[in-house]
Amino acid sequence: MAAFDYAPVIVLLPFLSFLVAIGTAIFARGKNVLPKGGALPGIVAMAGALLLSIWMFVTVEAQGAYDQTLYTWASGPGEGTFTLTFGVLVDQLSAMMLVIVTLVSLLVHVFSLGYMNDEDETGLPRYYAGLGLFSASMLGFVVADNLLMAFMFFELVGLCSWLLIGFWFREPGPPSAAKKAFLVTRFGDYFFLIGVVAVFATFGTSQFSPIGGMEAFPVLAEEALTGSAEGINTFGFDAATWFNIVGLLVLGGVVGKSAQFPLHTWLPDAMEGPTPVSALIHAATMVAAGVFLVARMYGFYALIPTTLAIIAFIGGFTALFAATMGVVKREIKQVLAYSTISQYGYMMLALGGGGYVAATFHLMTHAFFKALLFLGAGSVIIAMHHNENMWDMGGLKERMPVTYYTFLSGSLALAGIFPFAGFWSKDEVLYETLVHGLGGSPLLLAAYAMGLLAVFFTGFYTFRMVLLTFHGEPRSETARNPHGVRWNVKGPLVVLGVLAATAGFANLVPVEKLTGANVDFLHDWLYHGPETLNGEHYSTLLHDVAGYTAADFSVLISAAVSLGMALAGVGLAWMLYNDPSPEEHTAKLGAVKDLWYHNYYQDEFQVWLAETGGLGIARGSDKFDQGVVDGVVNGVSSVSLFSGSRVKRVQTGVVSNYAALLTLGVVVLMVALGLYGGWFL
Amino acid sequence: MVPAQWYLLLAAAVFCIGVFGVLTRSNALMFLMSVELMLNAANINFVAFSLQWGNVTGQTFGLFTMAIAAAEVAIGIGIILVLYRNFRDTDVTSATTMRW
Amino acid sequence: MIIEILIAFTLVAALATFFAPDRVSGKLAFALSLVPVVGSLYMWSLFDASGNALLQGSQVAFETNMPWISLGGYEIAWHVGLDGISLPLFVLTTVLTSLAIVSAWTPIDTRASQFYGLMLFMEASLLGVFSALDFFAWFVFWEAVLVPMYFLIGVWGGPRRKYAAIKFFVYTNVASLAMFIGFMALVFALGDSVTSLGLPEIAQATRAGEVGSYFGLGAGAIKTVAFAAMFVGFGVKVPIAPFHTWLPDAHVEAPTPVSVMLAGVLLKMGTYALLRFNFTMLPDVAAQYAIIIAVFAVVSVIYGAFLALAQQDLKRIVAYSSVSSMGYVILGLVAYTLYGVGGATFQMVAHGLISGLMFMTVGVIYNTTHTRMVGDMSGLADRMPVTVGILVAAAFGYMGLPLMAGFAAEFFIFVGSFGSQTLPFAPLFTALAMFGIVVVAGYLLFAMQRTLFGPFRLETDYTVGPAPLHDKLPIAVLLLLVIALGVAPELFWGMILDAVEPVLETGGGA
Amino acid sequence: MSLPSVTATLLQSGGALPEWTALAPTLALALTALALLLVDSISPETKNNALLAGTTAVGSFVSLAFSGWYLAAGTGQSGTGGEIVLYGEALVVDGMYLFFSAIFASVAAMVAIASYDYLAGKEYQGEFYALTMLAATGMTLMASANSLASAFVALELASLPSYALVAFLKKNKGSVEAGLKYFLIGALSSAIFVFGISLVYAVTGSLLFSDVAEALGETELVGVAGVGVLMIAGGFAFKTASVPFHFWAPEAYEGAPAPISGFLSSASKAAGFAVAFRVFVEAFSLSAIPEGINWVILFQILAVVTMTLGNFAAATQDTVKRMLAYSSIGQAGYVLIGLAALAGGASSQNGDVMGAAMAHLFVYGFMNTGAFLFIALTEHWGIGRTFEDFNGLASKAPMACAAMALFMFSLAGLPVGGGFFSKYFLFANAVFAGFWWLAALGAINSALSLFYYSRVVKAMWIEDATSEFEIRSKPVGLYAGIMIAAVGTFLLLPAFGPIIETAQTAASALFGA
Repeated sequence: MAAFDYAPVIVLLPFLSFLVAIGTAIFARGKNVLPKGGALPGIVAMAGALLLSIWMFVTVEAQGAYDQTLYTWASGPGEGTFTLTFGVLVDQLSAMMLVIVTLVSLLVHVFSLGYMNDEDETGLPRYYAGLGLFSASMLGFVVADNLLMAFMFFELVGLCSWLLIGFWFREPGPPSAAKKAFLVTRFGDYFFLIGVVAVFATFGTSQFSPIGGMEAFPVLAEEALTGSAEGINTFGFDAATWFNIVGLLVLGGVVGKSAQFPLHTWLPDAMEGPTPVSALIHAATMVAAGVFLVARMYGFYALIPTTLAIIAFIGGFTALFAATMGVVKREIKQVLAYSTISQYGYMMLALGGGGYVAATFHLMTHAFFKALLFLGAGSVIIAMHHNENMWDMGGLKERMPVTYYTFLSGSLALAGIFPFAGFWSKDEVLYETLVHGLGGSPLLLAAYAMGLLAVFFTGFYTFRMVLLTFHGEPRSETARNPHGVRWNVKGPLVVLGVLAATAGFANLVPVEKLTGANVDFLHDWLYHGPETLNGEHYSTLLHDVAGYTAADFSVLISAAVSLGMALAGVGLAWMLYNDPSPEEHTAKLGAVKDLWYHNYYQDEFQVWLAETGGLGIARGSDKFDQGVVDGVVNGVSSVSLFSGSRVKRVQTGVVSNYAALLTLGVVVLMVALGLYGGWFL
Repeated sequence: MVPAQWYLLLAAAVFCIGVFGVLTRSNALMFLMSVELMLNAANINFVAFSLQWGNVTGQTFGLFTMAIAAAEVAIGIGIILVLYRNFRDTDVTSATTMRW
Repeated sequence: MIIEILIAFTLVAALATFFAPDRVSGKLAFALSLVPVVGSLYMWSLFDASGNALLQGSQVAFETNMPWISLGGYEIAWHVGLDGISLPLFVLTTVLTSLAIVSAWTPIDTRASQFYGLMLFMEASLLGVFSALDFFAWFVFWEAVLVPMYFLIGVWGGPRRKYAAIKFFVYTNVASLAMFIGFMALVFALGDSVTSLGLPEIAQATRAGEVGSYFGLGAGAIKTVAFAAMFVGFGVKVPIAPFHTWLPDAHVEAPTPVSVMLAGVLLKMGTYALLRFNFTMLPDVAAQYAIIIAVFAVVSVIYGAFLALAQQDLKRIVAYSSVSSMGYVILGLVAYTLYGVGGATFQMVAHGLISGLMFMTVGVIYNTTHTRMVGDMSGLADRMPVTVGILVAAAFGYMGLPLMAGFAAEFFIFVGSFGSQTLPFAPLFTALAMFGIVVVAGYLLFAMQRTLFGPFRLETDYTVGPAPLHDKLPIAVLLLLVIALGVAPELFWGMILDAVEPVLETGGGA
Repeated sequence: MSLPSVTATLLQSGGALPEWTALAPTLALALTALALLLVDSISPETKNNALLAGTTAVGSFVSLAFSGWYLAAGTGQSGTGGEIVLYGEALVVDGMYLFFSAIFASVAAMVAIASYDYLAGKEYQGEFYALTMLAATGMTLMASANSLASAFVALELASLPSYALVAFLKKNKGSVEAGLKYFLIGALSSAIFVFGISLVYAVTGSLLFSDVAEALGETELVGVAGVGVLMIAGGFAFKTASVPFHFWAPEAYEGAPAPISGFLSSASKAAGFAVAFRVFVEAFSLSAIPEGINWVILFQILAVVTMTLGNFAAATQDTVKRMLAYSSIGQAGYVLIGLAALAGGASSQNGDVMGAAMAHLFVYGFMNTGAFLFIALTEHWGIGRTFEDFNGLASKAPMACAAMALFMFSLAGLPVGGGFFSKYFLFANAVFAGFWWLAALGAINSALSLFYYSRVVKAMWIEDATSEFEIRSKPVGLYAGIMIAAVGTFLLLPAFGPIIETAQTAASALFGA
């Protein structure tokens, strides 16, 4: 297993670059010791990681998956205790994810040369340190072979997003956005952590797949449901209910990170960060972590239909919900942000709908075309001198062709137009959901309906964006003669543009249906994972345990329907916005427009919640603490001092009074003791 | 002979008179005399019950008491003198610089 | 013998520093304080897990036991020794004291030699508290800690230092008295089964069910009363809400190094004693009233966190968050599982380091800005990047960021308490307590955003520049320690579990 | 504790020394007093302070040495044939007598040394020292009294010089007023005391403790005996400054010369307890006395009221000296636990709790005297009396202030001095004796006492100087006295074991256990 011995290196390389960068940031501040402000180490590291990842990919293909415990974090002696370990799990899923992450990260590093270095940003070492640490954490999360390790790196990813969103900390906006992002995801992680703890308390292990004596909790759960369970503590619930609870708890983290309703509010704000960061974190990878986690432990979720239905419903709803908001945004990155939320909704929809492969597929394609779109937007933003308002743009098509065509390819993919990547994956997502819905899970149908409707909106806002940005007449001075961009911007765009156009061919399910040619490579790839971690196993679980059955329904029809919806959206956008100087047609929507523009007042609502719920209680308890709790303490002392000042008044200073009191005292004692002892009888 | 409890009552009476004096008289000398009265009330008991029990312990103690009473008066007079020097008065209630 | 040597050396060092000239006293104190550090680390390296010092009194590490006084029918001995529970705290004390002394170089400018002398005196007492295995030997040190603390707050503290000092002084003294009487009643109720006030003997006797009746109080009643008295007595020190109000005042008024010691070590005295006395000697009572205790724990966590959320003074924020963090310890203890109690012990060390780090860093900032009010400053990251960087790291450590000590401790506690057999509704209590991790993130992030980031602004007119090296060094070291402990909890975890396991043998689940 | 029996056989019991030598501690003091009187009568106007103070100190130390030697040798203790009875059973020498003699002697020594400076340049120094010694002699006799007669005489022998000593500063209104009040209350109390004795005699026909106990056993005159016992208790309550006989104490301690205040509040109080312990354990022993006369309840009431009143009043004083005065009332309340926590029958707890009370008195002798000597020092320097006047004093006189802080914290029961052990042993023994509520009340008071004791420390060490002190000299004698007290207080922390063991052995012997 020579190859796999290098698996940890994939994680360590970016970490190394982080150390280098942070080291220079601390010890050589100001002095420009690192060429390109630390970009080169990062690029080198990511390149190496990419190569290694590809090697892993190949090796997995050749030799199958690899799972190895590397480090015992905390050992537990004897029975009833857990051994908490770090391990590397490189199987089909994680190998694919490794390639995606390293590739996108590498391209983002390169792009940053243009976006950050060429713009003479300060604090570049800090920036690249952040990128490096982020890549390391994300990769660590991808290769994690147990839930606890996954959670740890999940949290580190959150930290990095906080660091990078708040990169421009001298302005008021970014720090606040960073705080919001961390807090909202933290709220999700709260449930996630309970879930992790519950998994340990329930199964005594959090391994994804059985390894060296340690059992895997999805397997144990399966046994529990199929009756042959021992030593599993379900806290008095029956197994299925308890597993649903646990699954939903873990889902909390997913909803947070993958920006699903209602914890989606952080993502649009996160656009305050540098655009490459938005591309890397908030499009391609970190937000993918949530979805990836569900895919990772799909063997568990496949056992609990209720949770699956909820996942699907959240996904479908989020897809539509976010898409509608994307329709009316003015800033290009805002549109992309909401499209991101919406697209991850699709992935959740797929997972909930039993489309494990479909979800992974969309995860991959989306990673490419969304990264592409963000980087393209970044290029536009450079050109526009960091003005993001689409209404100041227009006519950039001629002035920056490379950006335009790559961006177009990405947009087509996003809109799901044949034959671009997004078409294939999104179509499969909807198809899987549909067939399982028809197969006897009506709730899925509702989710499907929402997902389908969202396709239309997607098409519309995508091309509204394209048209406003690149077509028509320039609507501002900067748009007339924009700032040029160099190879380090164009290069990544081209690479991703090609991928966005072609990545879909990894899994041509409809084609296979038509021609019978075996061209669903991804499908096969994922079906040959480790025994308990492959798509086949999942589908059997879905069928046997969760009771999902796929109705027989032609993939072509569904494909045609969704394509139709997409085209309709695109067409509408074309009609409305394809003229030299378009006006704001969205204004015609009136109140609806306001509602969408203000994101259904979700932020206001959540802020209100935090203000009154959080700070309100805080202030209240502070008053209570100062007044009552501490008041009692101080009260005791003042009372005793007061009584002291009264007691001492007995000492009048007149000796005759003393004599009197003395005699009185004796008499009282005499009477008391006399009565007590019966002297006077 | 006279039963013992009569002596007890007498002694108690004398003692109470002494106490009364202590509580009512503010002149230092009167205070002292009242205390003497109380001491002698004790002496009555001693002497009487010395007879009662047929041992001399009580009478001896009576002598002790007188001696000590004398010494006490000696000290007392001294103190009352300096009291008079400092407060120009032998009224025990006049000295109240220290209280509470 | 090494324990006595270390304590005696520290006392002598304290005396020497006390009479040293002010100029050199700081450096001198630091140099001298390195000896106990080395000594304790040496002990740590020698230490081979030897079970629980109270329950397997036979082979306690570094033990000495010589008769001293007799109280009534009870022998009082000079009996010290360490086990997996006390050794980590022992090390924590020495390390934190040294670093606190360095952190005092900048802020302490008057009566310096007295200050450092008292610091070392306090260290000696604390070492005694964590190593004593005889009740009175332990109690001497327990009370002795109050004296230096009173002066350290009272002389070098802030504007309301006198009020804070006397409040701390009397409040904790009352607690000790309550605890003392309760414990004595318990000892007497043990009757002839104990002939000494050695904690091991008493612990083993109580666990063997030797507690008899005491002047009309039945065994059950006397155990309950003693437990309650000791719980309150130690709860004040911890502090458990609602006995916590002395803490914010003390913290806010105390100078930085003293806050470090207070939060870092003194609070651990309370939890350590709770573990040694209440939960080791009277596990059945603890189990009987588990729900009530758990309520105390959860209230401390949540209430403390929300109080911190309402504060404007950085030190006050950290002070209240200490209340919150110590609530986790109580939760872990009452869960009475291996991971619960072990995690609680681990949290003592982890929180000791992290809260010390927080206070020190806030202190470094205060040294330059001369204000701790959140509203008075913003954008400090621009002026003192390294310090701010460490503060950020510390804050995330406080929020329980993985691979830092705090996460390990809290995770152990949560895993332990979630599956507790002793505590009814354990999952519910755990989940409630865990909400603390959200609130803690809330107030720390708010505070950081407002003070460290945004455009630079400062109400007080001081020129803010990078902090001197001897300010940064201790916090950097602490940060490294926190990370090291988070990456490799095994440094202490193994010995802690080994010492905790015997405690759980009666009652409680795994 | 007890040395090899070789030494024991050397002494009285073995016949090596005549029996009367057992009283050596008392005799030493008495002879010193006579010597001083002699000096005084030879040269009445002498200002040779060194000679007088020196003689007094030497005499005290000799007495102390005797006590220590005898204690070590086991004179009058079970080890060497039990108590030694002298002069027709009027006096008895046993562990208790020796223990208390040690207290009186050491306090007297410190007071004498301190007075060297305090009296410098004052009139009638000879009388001062002579009276001190006489009072000390009386106190030792109180500790050895074995009959109500000798008890009364000894008590008066201790009291009468005290009256004079309190009023010693003839031109100082405060001193005179203090003397007057002390004297008047004293006279009244002793009258009550004597009347009580007469009643007991009336009932029992004897004054010897043993006979009294015997006779009380089969008496019908419970009422009379009861009143008598109560009145006798009153006499002791006066000596120990317990409520309601405490009224003299605040003024006497505040007005008297500070060394005398220390002397009275430590030694005189201890003497009162010494005789009270003996009388109530031997003459009115719980095993013999009729049911009706339950003096344990009496002392429980006294203890609670005394400690509470003393501490609460002390908490709100403005002048340090008066605070100390009230606090010493509170301390008396703690010691009363030694009598209040007794139970019928020969339970070993009795001896332990009383022994703890005695040990507390021993430690108290050092820390309280030291505190008053510090006051003497400030008076010598002419520093004001209030807490504020002490502000920032530590910056001027660190050593003395450190010693004072030691006294204060030790009095408050913090482990910087023997006061920690003595107080907590007292509480612990009370708990063991079943009187946990007494201990609890004591604890509450103790916490309050920490508040007002630390006020002094706060003033000296924490507050900044409000006024400028002009400290002319560092008086050797006062410093020496304070330092002796400080060292003693501190050493009693590690070396508390011998003290408590001796005390508890002596007390247990009293209970015939």
